[in-house]
Amino acid sequence: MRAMWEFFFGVGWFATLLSYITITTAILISGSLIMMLLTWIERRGLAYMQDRKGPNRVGPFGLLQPVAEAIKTITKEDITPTEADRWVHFLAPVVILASTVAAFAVIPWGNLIPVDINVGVLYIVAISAVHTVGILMAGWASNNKFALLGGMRGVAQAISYEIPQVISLVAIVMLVGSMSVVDVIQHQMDPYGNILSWHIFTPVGLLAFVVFWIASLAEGERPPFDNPEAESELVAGYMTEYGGMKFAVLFLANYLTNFAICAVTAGVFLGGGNGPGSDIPILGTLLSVIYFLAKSLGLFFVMVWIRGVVPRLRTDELMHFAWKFLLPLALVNIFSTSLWIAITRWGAEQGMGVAEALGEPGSIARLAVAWLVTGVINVVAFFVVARINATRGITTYQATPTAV
Amino acid sequence: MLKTEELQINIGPQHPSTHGVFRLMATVDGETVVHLEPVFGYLHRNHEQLGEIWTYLQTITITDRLDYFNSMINEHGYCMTVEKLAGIEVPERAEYIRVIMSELSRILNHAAALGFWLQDMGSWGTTLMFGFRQREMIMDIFESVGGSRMMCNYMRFGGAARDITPNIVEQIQLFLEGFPQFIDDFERLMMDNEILLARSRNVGVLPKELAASYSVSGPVIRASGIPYDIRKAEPYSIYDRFTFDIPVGTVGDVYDRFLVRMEEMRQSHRILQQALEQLPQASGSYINQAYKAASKQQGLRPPAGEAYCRVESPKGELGYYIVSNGGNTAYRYGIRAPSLINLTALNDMCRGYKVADIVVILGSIDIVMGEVDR
Amino acid sequence: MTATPEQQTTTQTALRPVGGGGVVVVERKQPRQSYGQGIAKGMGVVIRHFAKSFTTRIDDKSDQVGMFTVEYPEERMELPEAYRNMPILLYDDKTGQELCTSCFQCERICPPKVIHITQAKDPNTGKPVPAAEEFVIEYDSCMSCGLCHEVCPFDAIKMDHFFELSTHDHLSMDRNKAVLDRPISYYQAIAPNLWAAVEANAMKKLQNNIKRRPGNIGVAPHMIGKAQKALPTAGAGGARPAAGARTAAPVAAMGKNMPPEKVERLKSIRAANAAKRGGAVPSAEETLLAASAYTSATASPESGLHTAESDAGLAPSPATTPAPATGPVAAVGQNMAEDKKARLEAIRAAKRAQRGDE
Amino acid sequence: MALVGEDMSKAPKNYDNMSDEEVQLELEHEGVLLSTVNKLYNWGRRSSVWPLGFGLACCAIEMIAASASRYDIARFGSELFRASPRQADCMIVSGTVTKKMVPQIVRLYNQMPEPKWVISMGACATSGGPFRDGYNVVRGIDLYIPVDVYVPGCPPRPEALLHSLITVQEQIDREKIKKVRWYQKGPVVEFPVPQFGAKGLIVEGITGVADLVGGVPRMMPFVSPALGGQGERHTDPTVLEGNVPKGLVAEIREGRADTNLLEETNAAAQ
Repeated sequence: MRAMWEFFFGVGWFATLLSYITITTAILISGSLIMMLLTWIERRGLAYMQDRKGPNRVGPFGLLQPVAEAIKTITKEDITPTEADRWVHFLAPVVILASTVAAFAVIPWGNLIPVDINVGVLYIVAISAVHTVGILMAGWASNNKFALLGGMRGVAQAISYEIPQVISLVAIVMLVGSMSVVDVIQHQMDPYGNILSWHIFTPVGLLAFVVFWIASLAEGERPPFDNPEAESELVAGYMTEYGGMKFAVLFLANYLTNFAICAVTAGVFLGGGNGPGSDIPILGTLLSVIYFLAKSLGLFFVMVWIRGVVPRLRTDELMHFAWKFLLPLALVNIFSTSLWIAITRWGAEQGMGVAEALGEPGSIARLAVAWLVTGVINVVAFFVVARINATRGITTYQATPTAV
Repeated sequence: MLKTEELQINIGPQHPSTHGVFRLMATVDGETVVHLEPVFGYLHRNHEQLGEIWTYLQTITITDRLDYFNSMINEHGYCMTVEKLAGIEVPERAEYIRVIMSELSRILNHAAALGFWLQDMGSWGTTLMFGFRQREMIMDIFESVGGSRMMCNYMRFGGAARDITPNIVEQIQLFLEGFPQFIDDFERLMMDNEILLARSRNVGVLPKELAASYSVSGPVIRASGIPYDIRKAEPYSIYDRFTFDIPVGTVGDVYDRFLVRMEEMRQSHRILQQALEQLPQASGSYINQAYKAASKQQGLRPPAGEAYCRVESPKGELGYYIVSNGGNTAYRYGIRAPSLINLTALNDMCRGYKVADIVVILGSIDIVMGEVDR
Repeated sequence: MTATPEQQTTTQTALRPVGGGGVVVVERKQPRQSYGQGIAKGMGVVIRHFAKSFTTRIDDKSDQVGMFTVEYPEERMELPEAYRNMPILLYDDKTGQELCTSCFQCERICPPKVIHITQAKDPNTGKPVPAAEEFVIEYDSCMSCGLCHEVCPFDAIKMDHFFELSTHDHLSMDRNKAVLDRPISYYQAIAPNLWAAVEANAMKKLQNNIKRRPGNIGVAPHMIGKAQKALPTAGAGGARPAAGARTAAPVAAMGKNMPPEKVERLKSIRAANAAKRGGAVPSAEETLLAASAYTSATASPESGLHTAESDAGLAPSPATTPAPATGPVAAVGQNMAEDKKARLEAIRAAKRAQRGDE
Repeated sequence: MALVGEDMSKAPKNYDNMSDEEVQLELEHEGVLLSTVNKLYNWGRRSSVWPLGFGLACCAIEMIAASASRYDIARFGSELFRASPRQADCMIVSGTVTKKMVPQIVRLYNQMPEPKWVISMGACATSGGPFRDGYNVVRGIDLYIPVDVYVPGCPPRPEALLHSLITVQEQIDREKIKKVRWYQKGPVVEFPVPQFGAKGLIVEGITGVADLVGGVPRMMPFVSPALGGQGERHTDPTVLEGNVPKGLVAEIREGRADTNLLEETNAAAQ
């Protein structure tokens, strides 16, 4: 008896397991709550952009709308099309949701982070790529042409946009010198609470942010890159044959992905939970969570805002945009990142002892030079790439009309 | 390009962007359209048959349902045809009322059509909502004039069913005041949008010659560069009294159709301002009194003969052909529906483009199935 | 009004030259100028709409920004007088005499042929009487074209403004005379000007017709026995269908299967409802009198005329809830506890406060 | 039927004949907290009725207008017009149903998961409306699928559509989780998809051509689920007496239809 007691409670592994279970539960619960909040923001925000009210009858200000929807979708009949591949059809939403939830393991909630692994940034990108498999499964198993087209589009899009996404993150990793998410956030920490230390406020970080954000929109299937589920073309894309609870799971996964994107962006470029007072011992943790949520939800509002404006890109244009616009910019950004590092950090070791000797004014001067050089490079690169793309980047094909 | 196995996709009859019940059988190679076969008839509701069974007056009510976006213009064309057949004169004020209503319809139609088109392109509702906001305002005017939002049943042989009151004129003026702001907003919202440019420039090109040989009309042919507008080509009603321009495009693609529609709304606004300025005051009658009773009852019996009249509907040339044998119903009643004729060019517009372009091109033609299938 | 140049210079109204205007070539945006500023511009427009939606509410028709939504069940738009939804029949308030003489004009002109009239016959002589024995309109096929009301020489058939006609029962959409009949005062309330224009003529014709109607023929079914014998005069309609009409409604036996405290609660709910809508609290007696079995067939005279912001005293009826289909339902919740009532009160207060905020 | 045609304006509800349950319902509307699973279930469904994005004709435009800024169906949580029937709860049949379109509509209805509702919007969908004399127009979609709520009007105002949505919500309120079709034992009712043949529509279970092109339908409409219908048609011939019957009314009155049709219909339905 005593031995068993020791085995379970006297040893560390059980406590660790317990804590992991607790944390996972907390993440899952907060994840669904966040998803509900996101749908509410999306629907009310979009409505106000269109001069209307949006859902406002269920609960105060319509806040319980998603709850009602959850109840309804869960109690709906579950249909598997007769001709569908039963198991794949069933597993696809599971795969998509699992991969999305897994990404939450390294997402920092302010100063709180579930797991700090030393390849956190890489992990996020890698695990979110898994959901591409789920999309393809959904598209294939539905045995529906629209679903198949949607699935194919989803895969093509996700694979293409992952490349600029990763390369833009490489710039940040170079700056920080670590792949750990915690390190990335720490790197943006300023002792004086100065927000100017965020990555987004450097020329290098700004360009990386732009590329990463656009690529993430495509990863999260947000407009203008919502081709896999393009309603006006493909009915509901890969979700066409999903109804009831399975659809709810897909819907949930979609919004969780969006939140993960916003959270990562907030962490990598906007300083995560950093803000005035976020380093105070206990209160600071609370504050940092609030800052983090504010930043993420703000980013999500930008997503909604974009959705309210733009039409959808065509699939081939989408590819062109990834390969001919985002990728060159991301590559240029790596170049200017290396310049930035060279100008600001090289010391005696690299033969820049002179600069080091100048002390404080010298480092400020070096920072200014780095700002100027990388800023010019990035801005010029942006305009040049944009112009090249505008004049002959995106193809214009001619129809082949036949005489009547 | 790599050749792959061709796939048949069936778009419609229930599909979010087929503008009604309409089926497109698309043969695609990857996402490139190889062939497109439109199938219609899902909304064939015997319009022409009913027009031969019902009396002339009763038929006005179903012309509303022909192209349900612009019932006023449909009525205008039908009434003109019967008036031509029966030799009815229309008083001055009635003509102005008709033109005002027609041009309001045109604005309504274009605002909603552009909204739908951008919705097809993937813009999530915003443009549609802004377009429908204009529609609602015009609906308010129609409702207080004709009594119904969509199916106004307002025009009568020899004029209109009811006079427009100063109150309504005020309402129209108020609308005209605010309308330019909508155009500005819409332009700023969408005109320079890079995605819209990429999606619409050089997509769905219909060359001049092809457009003419398909005998398409309306904004579609004008976008192809042919300034063909019945209001100018064969001025009916009192359109020769107004100063307005016909916008034409240069390339004939989807983008040109968008620009032409935008410009047409401006021109309609111009016509409306002139019409309100010139509107004869209460001295003028809103209906030809001699025919008021006749058009109220079923008693209208035009002499035997035939008549064809056409009007410029927002979709294109809308023609009515009526043969009378002296009875109180038409002996033969036929319609030249612009949507149907414009739709015939769809295959040539779409071939070689992507699946995503089909819906954009279809949206740019601006069809209404009530008119296509009748 | 043909415009010659000379006239143009002389007349006040500025006439444009005949067939002015030409052809304009639309300006195509050139591709190379774009660096994302187009989307940015669009985002500016949208955020302006977003911000304005919080601050302004549309009141001027020429506005293009600002909240545009009319929250339907609570707020209603003002319907124009000319609005037509479904045809109704008119009868005189005092005598209950219907204006319809069954001249078959409407039946003949109705395009989808939804009107079916049977002419009344004198039971003694067998001769037709200028009144309708039965008058059926198939609401489910009616296209609301308004030709019937345009053609009616006696102004007996008019177009209603009441549009909340949703029903579960297809067969109930055949409306007979009993359901179609409305007092003149009702129509006067929804379309005062239109009625004023035809009133004198219609009432004169009605007087002539009444003389030829023996007994109760031509009297609205529920007015039989209650009608005053006096012939109507022009303007007999009077004001709104006020107390007189209300007492005419049948008093159903109330509270058959309801415990008394529940009845009390209902009364309080209804009172609170009325208070919420800003109307005067009707006495319990009155509300019970006004109850009826079949609501979707009835119209509320004020329903379409005022928005919620307008005069509180004339606030519309809720009409969000037509009577549920009555059927045998199990009795549950026989005795609702007092705490529930208290909770209800608290929630209602909170709701009111929130509504006030919004 | 209605007792009087006049002023019932102040009292849209008959509180007197209400059962206790309905009173309870009324109290819930006023905000008494939900107490049972059933209530929660109904609350969830009534608050998020997703319509099928499905337009047929003129009424579809008013349906879109109902979802546009002024009427804003989103306030009821119904702005998610799903293009795929698998995700939709409520089918709004908005416009004229032609004989060529009926098979597709029935198929779409069958593809929708339970629980599902149908709103027949406008005169055409309810009974053929102004076009009911046309050879190609179906006299009411309720001949093929059961309809929960009918909205008369041509087209109904967007407010009227919103009112029908509210009516559907009230119907949901009255439903019981135990009595919902989907949770009952036995197979879910699939409605036979009619075949559009050369002469007209052929419906399983009805001998001969059920809906001849240019003819009168030889069947009765389905009983609305709201009135207790479980997928059966009106069979009682008494509904044809006194009141004016549906579909056959004009014909019988004008002597165009033979009255044998009624017996035939009844025989076929049994």
